[in-house]
Amino acid sequence: MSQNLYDLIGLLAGICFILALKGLSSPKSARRGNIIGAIGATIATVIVFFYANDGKALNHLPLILGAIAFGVLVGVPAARKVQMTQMPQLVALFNGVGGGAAALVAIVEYLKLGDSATVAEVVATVFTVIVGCVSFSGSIITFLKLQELMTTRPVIFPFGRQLIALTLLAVLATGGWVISSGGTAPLLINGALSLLFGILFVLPVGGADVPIVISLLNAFTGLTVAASGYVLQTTLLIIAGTLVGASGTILTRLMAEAMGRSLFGTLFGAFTAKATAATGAAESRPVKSGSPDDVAILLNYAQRVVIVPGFGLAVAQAQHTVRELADLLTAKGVDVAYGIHPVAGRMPGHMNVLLAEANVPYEQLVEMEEVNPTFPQTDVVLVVGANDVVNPAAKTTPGCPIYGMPILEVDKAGNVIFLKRSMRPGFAGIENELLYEPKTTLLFGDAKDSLTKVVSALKAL
Amino acid sequence: MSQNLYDLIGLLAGICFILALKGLSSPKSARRGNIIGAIGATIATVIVFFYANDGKALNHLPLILGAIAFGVLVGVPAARKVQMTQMPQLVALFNGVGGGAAALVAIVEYLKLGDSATVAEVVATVFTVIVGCVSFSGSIITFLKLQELMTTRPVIFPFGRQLIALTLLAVLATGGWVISSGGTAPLLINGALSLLFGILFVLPVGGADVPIVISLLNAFTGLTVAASGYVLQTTLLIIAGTLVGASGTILTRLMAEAMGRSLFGTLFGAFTAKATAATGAAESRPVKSGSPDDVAILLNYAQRVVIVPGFGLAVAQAQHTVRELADLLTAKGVDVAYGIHPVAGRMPGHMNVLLAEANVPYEQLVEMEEVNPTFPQTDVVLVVGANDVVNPAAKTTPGCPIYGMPILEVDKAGNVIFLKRSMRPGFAGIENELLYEPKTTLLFGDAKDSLTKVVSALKAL
Amino acid sequence: MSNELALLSIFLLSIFVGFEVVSKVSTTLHTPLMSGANAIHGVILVGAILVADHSETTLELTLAIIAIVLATINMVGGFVVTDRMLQMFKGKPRPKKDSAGQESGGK
Amino acid sequence: MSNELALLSIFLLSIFVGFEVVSKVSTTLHTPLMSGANAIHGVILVGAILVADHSETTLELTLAIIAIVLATINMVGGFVVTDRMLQMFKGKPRPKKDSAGQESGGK
Ligand SMILES: NC(=O)c1ccc[n+]([C@@H]2O[C@H](COP(=O)([O-])OP(=O)(O)OC[C@H]3O[C@@H](n4cnc5c(N)ncnc54)[C@H](OP(=O)(O)O)[C@@H]3O)[C@@H](O)[C@H]2O)c1
Ligand SMILES: NC(=O)c1ccc[n+]([C@@H]2O[C@H](COP(=O)([O-])OP(=O)(O)OC[C@H]3O[C@@H](n4cnc5c(N)ncnc54)[C@H](OP(=O)(O)O)[C@@H]3O)[C@@H](O)[C@H]2O)c1
Repeated sequence: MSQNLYDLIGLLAGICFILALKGLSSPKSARRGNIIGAIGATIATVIVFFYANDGKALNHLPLILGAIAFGVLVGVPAARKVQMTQMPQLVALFNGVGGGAAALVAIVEYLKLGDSATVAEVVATVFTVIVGCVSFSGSIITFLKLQELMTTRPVIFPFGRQLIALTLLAVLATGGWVISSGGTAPLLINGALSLLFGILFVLPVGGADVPIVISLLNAFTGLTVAASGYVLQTTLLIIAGTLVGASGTILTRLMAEAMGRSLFGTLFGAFTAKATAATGAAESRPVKSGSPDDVAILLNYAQRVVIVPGFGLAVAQAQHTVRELADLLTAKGVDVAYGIHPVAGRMPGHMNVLLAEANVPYEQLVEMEEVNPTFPQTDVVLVVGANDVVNPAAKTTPGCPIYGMPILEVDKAGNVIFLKRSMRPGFAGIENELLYEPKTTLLFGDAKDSLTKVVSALKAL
Repeated sequence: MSQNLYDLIGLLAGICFILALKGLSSPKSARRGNIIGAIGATIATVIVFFYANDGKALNHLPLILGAIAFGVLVGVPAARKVQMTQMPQLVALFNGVGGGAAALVAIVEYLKLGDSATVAEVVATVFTVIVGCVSFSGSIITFLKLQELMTTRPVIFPFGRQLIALTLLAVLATGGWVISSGGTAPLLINGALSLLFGILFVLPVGGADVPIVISLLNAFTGLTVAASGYVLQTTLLIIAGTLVGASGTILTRLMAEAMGRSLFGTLFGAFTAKATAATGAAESRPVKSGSPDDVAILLNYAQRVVIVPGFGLAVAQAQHTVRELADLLTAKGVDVAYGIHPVAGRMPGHMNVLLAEANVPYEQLVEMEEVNPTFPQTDVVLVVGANDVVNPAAKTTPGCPIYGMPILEVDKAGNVIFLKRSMRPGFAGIENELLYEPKTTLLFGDAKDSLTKVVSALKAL
Repeated sequence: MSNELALLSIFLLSIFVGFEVVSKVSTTLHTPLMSGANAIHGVILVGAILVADHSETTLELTLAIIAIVLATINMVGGFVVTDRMLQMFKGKPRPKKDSAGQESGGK
Repeated sequence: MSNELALLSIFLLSIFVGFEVVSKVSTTLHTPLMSGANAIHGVILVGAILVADHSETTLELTLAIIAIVLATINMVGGFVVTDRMLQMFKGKPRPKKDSAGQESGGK
């Protein structure tokens, strides 16, 4: 296949990617967008077989095909079987391996080019290795955090900032070393240091900020792909990588805004903010806990009820039960709405997805900005497995990990009912003062069980 | 200057243009955007002097500089002195000369290349000549229409559609002739036919649709510039031209939507729609005309007044007087708002610009969608020099030139006062039934005079 | 990458940029935007200067010089008239809510 | 136009396209968009195949093959997981007003 034809088809694939991103930014066309992206990627992959070795069969063809088959066998079932609640960490993992792949490609190309590499190519290689490695190790850490294989709290270590700065310096220095004098060993050292930096850089990020970091690393990986595209003189990789880099950057900013965080604060906040919150053995303070019957009575005599779902709803898979309850209340003449916080759950839009699964009518899902003004007129708020997104500490406690995040102001409603299993805090690991308020009733237990009981109690009234 | 450096600076200028368009799409940054665009254009123009003749002074340098100076001397005063009301036709004119320039550049380059031109270059040349000429002659006609040097109504001639189709066919045929056998004469014939086609194509467009056509021709001219960029191997022209072509296409669609027109209907509507409206010597029917005192009394005892400005406000330059009236009414405790139709006047945003000039507070300017639901609660609507934008025919008379355009539904208000000079129709040339309604009062005279009289009468009350 | 392909890529990408940048402009800005875009295609002046420099016959030169005049009028006049329109919009107080909406609308 | 410059132009234009396309996405779609973008950078697979083909030493080949595996997981897994997420959004009735807003928000 001629270089020209190859480039032309590559351009076509690039346009598929643009259309994919365009599609993905509108709910109606999102799925089609994703499919267009997949088509683009397939085209790009298939044609490289006809182009790479001047039209002859590729060297190491069986190995290459085997590796692809293996990748498919690992990737597809993982993507198919993962639970909704675990998708964010899977995305993190996929992003990490992409970064790793980019770094490896750069290293191999560097080995092959040897001394014939131009300065620009070496610079691009070093960039790819550094950023790819950071993305790889950083994503692994975010994966571990989200999978709760390690603590979701910010990991703060003594002289943390200094250590991170020092590592970064070392990364840059070894990078400069590769550029000035070349050689494989320096590049590998550079890569190793970058891996270390990725770990150190993500460790102090608080759990709630992890999605932002995934998005940032995602954008980074995009840039490494663009840089690889330059070294390999493949326009498609430049277009695709740059698209992801640019859109990822914007997306990261948008996500940070939705969570009320500054990007800088997200990344470096842990060391600067004093950890004033989340301390004190407040767990021994008294709380008011109620029975399913108490809750049913409260709900039955309410004029207006707002249901606030959170991560616990997903864990308990209680979306169908909550809908049953809502329908029952509506039938009884109660005005019911769902108050949806943009970052409730473990991924943006998590609650929408979950409730859509239970066929909750879309009109009942009210976004934060719209539902907040209605809380003073709301009699009962039913908080189903949410915690951080209703935690007033976000407004009252400067320095706590969620400070500044806009929340659902359920404390303005007449009564608040929490369905949760224990007094344990939510994702951000901080105490929720609202649980101790006199207007709050706690119904302990798995959300699905509790809801089922409430439904029966309501029917019996 | 090396080709590389030239291309690099050209790329920079291209980015200036992107930023210019980005800026222009947001009110806050619009002016800065325009300035960035001007900077980009200046950079592009200056560097070509260092690049064109391999760094030596350009051939015919004095002539070139003289021509530029002459262009500046013509263009700047025209742009400076033109009245607000005449800007649209000036933009049309500027667009036309741009199209003409692109066609001329293509012709000259074709003469120079002679037989050495590749097929692609000839195709691009023919495209530029055709579209540039259409844009030139079409813009001249729109200019004449807007300047009212000719009728603003659709000009319909017998066998119009057939004639237009035939001309288009001839244009394409001569274009094909140039491509297949070359030669200067065919190209010139092709250009002449294109000029004719431009005229025929714009003549049947009704006055109200003229801005849409200007926008379309503007996009066309952009594409010719991109094609010239290909022939001249100048990336900057490709980027700039394509940007204008693409954004102009979208803008045309948006404008058509704002006026409630389909693009196709705009262009070919005149021949298909039966001219059912705008007929009948209805002018002899009785109307209720009032004195300034009558109007003052009506206004004085109103709870809520909506002022609907239109093109007549601009003609009368009555923006300051209307503000005076509004302030007076507000001081008397009347609730006053301005109802702004998106296409009132002769350019989108015309009324905003005009009233902003008179320092009318921005909050008082209410857009169509927001003001329409309030008319049933409005006691008096004061229509100052508007006509088409309040004409119920847009809803009731299929086939009339403005049918389907969303209007300000002033007929739902308690009283409607029209300030106009005569019973003549507005821009679209169609009768306004509302003038004959019992709830309507007409105050004849120049809007500024009438308003001044109403203000004095009000003060005297 | 061949020259033709590079130009094609640039062309296609520019289409997307042009589409996306303008796709959410508010009605109020339609006219200035049209006028500003109109001024931008005045850079055909660059092309006119290039062909004027190359011109060999009087015919070529005459046409090229006319093109320069026309393109200059387009470009300079376009930017000036756009600026005049936009001057009117500048510095007027806008209500918070509305300006926020327009801000996000223009990004 | 030199090759480097063409690539630079493509790079810069792609930045604008990427910025603009995504700049107004609704919160609901943040996760699928991130995941979709993530899948797209899986095309590094193309690069991995190219270097695998060129590989001469065992070290090179090993690394390249690992890269292929990782890139494939990234790409294929990414598209599948995105599709799964988006399935949830599909076919749900939406109120007129809201869907119109999201429509224009995503253009
Ligand atoms: N949406 C995103 O993009 C995203 C991504 C990552 C992180 N985050 C962060 O995640 C948090 C989301 O807030 P959130 O309020 O939704 O969740 P949360 O703060 O993590 O609280 C979840 C609550 O659900 C309860 N719960 C867990 N399993 C349950 C079950 N089976 N039955 C009943 N209750 C159960 C937990 O209490 P018990 O253990 O006592 O039952 C916990 O209080 C925020 O901090 C956000 O920043 C969001
Ligand atoms: N905004 C745009 O982008 C744009 C561009 C081009 C065309 N258009 C079209 O222009 C029209 C705009 O509607 P419109 O209602 O604003 O204007 P219009 O329909 O043209 O009506 C203007 C009215 O003002 C009156 N008038 C003129 N000079 C006056 C003066 N000195 N004092 C008092 N009255 C005066 C005229 O009546 P007398 O002559 O009896 O006084 C006429 O009835 C629409 O058809 C629109 O589609 C709009």
